[in-house]
Amino acid sequence: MADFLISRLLYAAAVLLGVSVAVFFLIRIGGDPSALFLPPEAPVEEIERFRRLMGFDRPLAVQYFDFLGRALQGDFGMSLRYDQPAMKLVLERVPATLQLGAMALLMSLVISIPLAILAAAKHGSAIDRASLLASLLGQSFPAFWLAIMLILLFSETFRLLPPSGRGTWQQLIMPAIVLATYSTAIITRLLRSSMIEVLQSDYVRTARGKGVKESRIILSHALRNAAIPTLTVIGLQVGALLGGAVITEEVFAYPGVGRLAIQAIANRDFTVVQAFVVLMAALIVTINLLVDLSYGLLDPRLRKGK
Amino acid sequence: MSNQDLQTPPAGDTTQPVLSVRGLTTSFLVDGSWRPVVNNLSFDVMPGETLAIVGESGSGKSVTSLSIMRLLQKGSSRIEGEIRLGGRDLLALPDGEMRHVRGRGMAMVFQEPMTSLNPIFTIGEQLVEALTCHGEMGAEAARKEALRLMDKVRIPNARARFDEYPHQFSGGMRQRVMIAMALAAKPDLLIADEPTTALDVTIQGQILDLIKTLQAEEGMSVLFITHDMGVVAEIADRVVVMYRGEAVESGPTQDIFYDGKHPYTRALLSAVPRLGSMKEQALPKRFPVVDIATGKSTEPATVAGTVVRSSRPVLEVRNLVTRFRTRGGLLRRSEGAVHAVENVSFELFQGETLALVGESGCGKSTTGRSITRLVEPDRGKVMVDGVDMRSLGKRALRQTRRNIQMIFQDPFASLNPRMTVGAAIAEPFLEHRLGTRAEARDKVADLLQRVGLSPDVMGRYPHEFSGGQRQRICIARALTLDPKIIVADESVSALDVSIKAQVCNLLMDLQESLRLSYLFISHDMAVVERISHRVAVMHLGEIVEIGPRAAVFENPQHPYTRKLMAAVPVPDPSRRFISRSAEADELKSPVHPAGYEPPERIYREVGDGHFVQVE
Amino acid sequence: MRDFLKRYSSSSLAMVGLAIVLVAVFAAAFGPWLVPFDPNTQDILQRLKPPLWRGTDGMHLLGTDALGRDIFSRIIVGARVSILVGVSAVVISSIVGVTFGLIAGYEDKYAGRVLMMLTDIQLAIPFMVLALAVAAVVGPSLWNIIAILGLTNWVQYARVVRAECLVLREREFVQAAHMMGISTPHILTRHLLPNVMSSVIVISSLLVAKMIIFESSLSFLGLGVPPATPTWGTMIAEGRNYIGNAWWVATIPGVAIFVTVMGTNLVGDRLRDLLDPRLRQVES
Amino acid sequence: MTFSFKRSLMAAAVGVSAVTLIAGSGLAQDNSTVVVAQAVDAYTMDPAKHSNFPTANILFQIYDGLIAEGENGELVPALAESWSNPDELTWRFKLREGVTFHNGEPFNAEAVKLSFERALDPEFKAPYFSRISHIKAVEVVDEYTVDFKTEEPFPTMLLSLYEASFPALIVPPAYAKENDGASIAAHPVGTGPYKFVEWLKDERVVLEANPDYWGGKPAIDKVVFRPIAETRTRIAELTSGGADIIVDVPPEDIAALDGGDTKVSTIASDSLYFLAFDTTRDTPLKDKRVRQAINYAVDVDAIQAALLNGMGTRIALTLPTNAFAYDQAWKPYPYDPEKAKQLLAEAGYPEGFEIPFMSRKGRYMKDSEIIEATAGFLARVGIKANIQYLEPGVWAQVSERKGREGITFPGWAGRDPQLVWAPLLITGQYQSYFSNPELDELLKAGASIIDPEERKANYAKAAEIIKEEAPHLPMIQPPLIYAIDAKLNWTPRSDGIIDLRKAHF
Repeated sequence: MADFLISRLLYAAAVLLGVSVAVFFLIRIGGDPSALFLPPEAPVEEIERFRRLMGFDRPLAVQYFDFLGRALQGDFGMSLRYDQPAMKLVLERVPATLQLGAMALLMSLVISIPLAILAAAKHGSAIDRASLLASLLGQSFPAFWLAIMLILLFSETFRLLPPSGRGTWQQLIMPAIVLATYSTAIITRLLRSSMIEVLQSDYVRTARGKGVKESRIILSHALRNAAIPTLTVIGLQVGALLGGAVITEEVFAYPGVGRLAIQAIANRDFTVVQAFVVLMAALIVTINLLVDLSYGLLDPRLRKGK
Repeated sequence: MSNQDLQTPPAGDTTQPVLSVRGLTTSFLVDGSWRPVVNNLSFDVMPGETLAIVGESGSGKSVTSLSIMRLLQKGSSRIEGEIRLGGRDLLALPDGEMRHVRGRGMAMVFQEPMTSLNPIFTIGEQLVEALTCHGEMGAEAARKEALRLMDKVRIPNARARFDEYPHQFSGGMRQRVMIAMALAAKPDLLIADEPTTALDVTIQGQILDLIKTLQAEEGMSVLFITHDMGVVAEIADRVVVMYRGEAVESGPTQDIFYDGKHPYTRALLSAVPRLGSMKEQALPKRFPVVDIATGKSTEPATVAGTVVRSSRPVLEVRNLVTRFRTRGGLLRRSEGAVHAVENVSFELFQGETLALVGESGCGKSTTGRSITRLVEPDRGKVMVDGVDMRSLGKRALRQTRRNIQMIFQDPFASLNPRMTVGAAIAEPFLEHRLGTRAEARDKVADLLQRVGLSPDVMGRYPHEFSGGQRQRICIARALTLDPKIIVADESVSALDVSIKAQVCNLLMDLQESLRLSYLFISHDMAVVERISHRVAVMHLGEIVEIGPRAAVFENPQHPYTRKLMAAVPVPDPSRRFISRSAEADELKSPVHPAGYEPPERIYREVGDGHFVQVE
Repeated sequence: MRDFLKRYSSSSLAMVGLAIVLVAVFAAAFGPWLVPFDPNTQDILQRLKPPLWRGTDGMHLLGTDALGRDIFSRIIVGARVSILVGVSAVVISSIVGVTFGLIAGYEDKYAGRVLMMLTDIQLAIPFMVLALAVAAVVGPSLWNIIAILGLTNWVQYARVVRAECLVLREREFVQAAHMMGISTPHILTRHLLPNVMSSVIVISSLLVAKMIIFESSLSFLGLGVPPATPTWGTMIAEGRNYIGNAWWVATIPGVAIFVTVMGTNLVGDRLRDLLDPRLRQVES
Repeated sequence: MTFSFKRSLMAAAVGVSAVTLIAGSGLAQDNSTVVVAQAVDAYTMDPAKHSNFPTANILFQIYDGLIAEGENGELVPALAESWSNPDELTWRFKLREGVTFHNGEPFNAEAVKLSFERALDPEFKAPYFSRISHIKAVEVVDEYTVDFKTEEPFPTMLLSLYEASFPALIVPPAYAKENDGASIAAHPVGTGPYKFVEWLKDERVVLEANPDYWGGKPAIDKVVFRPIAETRTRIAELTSGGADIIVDVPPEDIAALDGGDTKVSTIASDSLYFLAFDTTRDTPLKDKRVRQAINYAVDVDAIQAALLNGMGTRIALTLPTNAFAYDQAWKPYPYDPEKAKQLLAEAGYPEGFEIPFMSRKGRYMKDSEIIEATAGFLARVGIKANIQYLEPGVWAQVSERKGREGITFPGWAGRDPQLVWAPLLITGQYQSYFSNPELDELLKAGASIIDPEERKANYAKAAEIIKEEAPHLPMIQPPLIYAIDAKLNWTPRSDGIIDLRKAHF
């Protein structure tokens, strides 16, 4: 078990290193932010001076290893825009995004799991078809459009929900709905089809042959088995949720990392983009690792070290 | 044949049947229309009786069992007719009551022990569930009863294995669990749907004996579904023969075997290889072929002497070793190795068939793959027509492999579904630049004819052919490069008996005309007896006995060989009361810790070219 | 083929999807010759007019936008860009992903492991952020957007194709090909590729839908296709500020995206059910 | 729900208002709090460390400059009570006495000197260095008198100190040095009407009234700045009671927002919408007639009427109408497409030509619509303008290598020709894509004439050349449109700075 964990962690570290290389060079292809940071009338000499002061005039490889050396010690550099440590800025925003993501994931699961179970149990029925159609609808909305429509409806027209910001549970509802729509659709569909497949499996036939109650077959025999492929997708959805948060946070002016990232990209605030991407990558890699580990809990065949 | 004949119980027996099926018709919804797969089937199962339904794939025998259990998918299936269990009309029962009939009234053992147990629950939990799900037993009592059942089906060390998961059990052990589960609620009727098909022959024997023993102990009736006439002969009191969804014949087992009336029954029986039928016969012999329409049968012909022992062998294997390292942990250290092939040596002459026999996991397939270098062996020497296979580089290997070709087990997986059969057969010809496209066409046409197919099928795709036809196509493809040796890896095992006989005959025809050498890998002893000149028995990666076919079959020396021979079910109802031990002995494992070297083996020559490993 | 069509058409929802897709493809192909107005001709005196507005120059079926351009014409012509972006990006993704997947699935020693690590790296970077960063750097031209979308969405192909190859490679027809001395490139292209194509088609049909949404999202964030080529995404982005007083400007292109994406999804779903039901397992 | 509302009363207020919203009671507003919603969050709390207007809006409530803008746009004393020019190279300021910073540090000449020396230090990397770079030295004359020294006469010193308010805001010198400047960047301390409470990045900046403000305690107790990028969301926030002042309202929404619980407040801004033509490369734009033709071809009045609801101020030349030397008698080119076609034909382009049209998008209100409408007008005279929207970073890089091609929509602001024409038109200037030696001389002279009348005359001559040469298509001084809580009393300023000193309910 420990061996397995260590090798997975080493791999994760390698992936993170790859991510850091990718993001570092990618955002620098377009040049540095000196001209953007200074006001429009700043003369060229001024920009050059600033560039030298920031060290942007050095070869990229040198800058990368400088970055890597510092990053390994936890120093991701100073944000150009905020003049504060980049990682600190990102970490400050993480709780907000996690809260939003968790709320969205919770919504997804609360809706999709019972819906999928019902649809699979009544495969071919009206409920089943309705669930398919609903998840299809959920997959077909552009998130930002849904967000605008919700604001128009619930904030402007009915004045039921505050359209932006963070702090109260009401402010969490609309962004979470927008964020949850796609994952709910995906998870419902996937769990439904896995359930249907499992319900046709030999061991479910065995259980029926024993005379086990249908409800027990669905909730006990089928659900846990169907959860295994679904879990992978839920793991991937976490990444998608974090990605989707970028747009959602922007529309609802929600102070999370996604919004920080968008602005950092627009402002060429390298250090913040780097800190953000590396942190997100670490989060995604960790979640996938946890998903891998949890397979063992669900599926005894995958338990290691026995 | 009228239904009346089928329903009549044995004369003088006035007891009520346990199961009575009348006019059963089961249809499936296919692309919007109902297509019947079982048609107007009627039969009875009497108390304490074993009724076998026998038929080849697609005959509707499994659908029959699932119809009786009402386990078919609702919505896409339709069951008509009457099914009475102990007098109750099952088709009229509401779902809730039917649930209680399943398990208590009748129980079922399925074909696939590997997938029929829920992988995420322990064996104990699944047994306990079978005991408690009808609400008659508490958890503690159920646990005790489950352990008793595990003992009853002879699962060794039941208490310790109670909390293990299915994947920690072998196939045979899982099937014992399935049987224990079926026995849980003491059903009147046990339906066993091909319960031994997926198992090795020695395990099959154990399971059959277990079912017989338990039937005697519990006094239940058994509805046994199988395609194997050998198994039928061993277990059934009466037989129903099914063909394309209909019962074509039924009657007591003896009558069916010795006095089968329907041509299909006779075709089925004539195609069944009978172990021991080749006594005093030195050369391979073709199978008799029965025409199902007319019932006429052709006399089998012996294969002419093809073996050329004068020149050097076309294939020489010396001390071949193939191990699969199991890796784990940090830096993927080697933790141990599966000793799949251990110190295997033999030779194969032109025109000769050498059979490699043994049970699953014994290393016979890996031996075939190591010789062709589909798997890289660790040690040893493989000489193909004087060329050392193991010394070859990639390019030279491609050339040398023209001499040695393979035919695989699964005819459905052996052909690229996206390639016409013509293209598949021509591909090696063109790839090796042996001629123009026109020449390739001619070659393909010629080969198709040789394997008994029309050259017109060239443009068709594999899914348009039956399993037997596909295997013929595979044989044609293997012949494209004019090989000297063909490694036939379980090439006929997946085929229905009647088809199996034809393909075997084809192989023998080709050997006669093309002087081919076969390395015939099979677990099917009866086929091996017919087709081979020499036989090598493998066990745990090693050859334990090798010699001329007649010598090995008629005078087996190694204990393992004897056990193997004894386990083969023979289609001879007169032998059915010979019982083997129902005790379980599981196969030993060929997995050893890293660094393990097996002891030196010594072989003793017990007859002319007949060698036995000294224990 | 006929049999396939028959099975396809047995689902009425799938037929609705097909009809939607055909209409969209038709609009994309012949749009410029169908529209009542030039999609870029402005008349700022007739701006923000509601649907069915009878203007000086004729009927504006779906109204006009902030610059007085005919929305119906722009929607029709926008279909061309949306579908071009969706299809081209999918073609790029599939080529990259299938190549990676084939190689990684066939040769899982070194090249395969490196490629799989690349997919993990790609997966670990939130897509939107990656796309934004690249779009910000290379500038938002039509082909840049296509390239960005194409090069950031290949992972699913690589994973599925690899998984299938790992299985196929052990299948007997591939082993037989080895035995017959078929070269590796031929095994990859003749034996493995055709057998993963049904998965590729299924993923592609579902990914086209996603790409249309992605394109509109990039447009929304101001990094979409430049003007003069109307896209549904930019139409929403430009119209969103008028939604309070001219709802149609942003709502209609939103509905267009929604309907098209749903149609594509319906078709993709049906294809998956028919061609490759196992693929449910790998959806992400 | 594990998160808490604690710490800030504001959060509670928002929560309460949200709850009451659910109850359907409509607007429920705490009368002592003003919430301002603008597009972006503050960059920093250090006034000299940014070049960003929304940040300035926040810091302007905390800090004072020496000079401020009066109600009618005139320059009035703030921390400086009066000023004079002892010589051409010296500006002398008499400072207000008895003012202290929020942390108790005294405001005096030393504070002024050190504030400027801090921002002028190259190592400090002040983004707006260029605005104050003319100041060569700040000298303490006595406790409440300072001298600003320049190397050349510097007539726009007052504008520079006021308008460039960012690095010219006065910081407490001792505190500004704390933690190498990190303290002031996180927790600002000034002399202004509001004291800093907290800054939750991308969420809100909270300020509270400074009871000891030298100009008197402000009427509003608490000010909150919230960053909301989406225009729609800002409007929704105002209408649902979550904000009291929102910026950048689209003209189309004025009708809906002006009335009931909300009202609209607009003013013509100092900024300028105009097209600039690249005459440095060999394109048709090198020809004066082509540039004039473009001036004739675009119906700016129609654009203003349609896209800006007629708001804003039409400009005749690229200079705000309230700028120094702007002459109301100046007239723009009239809309005359026939004349434009004729000029194009004369210049040798009877069939028109293709030309790039570069801009950013979303940088200014309605910029993309105006650009596309303009391209529409150009298309009518045969000029095919290929619009390219550049992402801000790319725009900056393109600008840095003087790479703006064809027609551009750069946007500019400044209330003096020296601040507008000099950088945009003098040959070789970073922002200039035009060259005319005669104009160069006039503009350079204007930079150092102290006498206002003489300066005006000088710029009048320059204006003639600019009109004739048409290096730009001057368009509009766009309006600043705010929507506010109907009960709030607050007036916007033309420079776009939000000043809450006099706001009250």
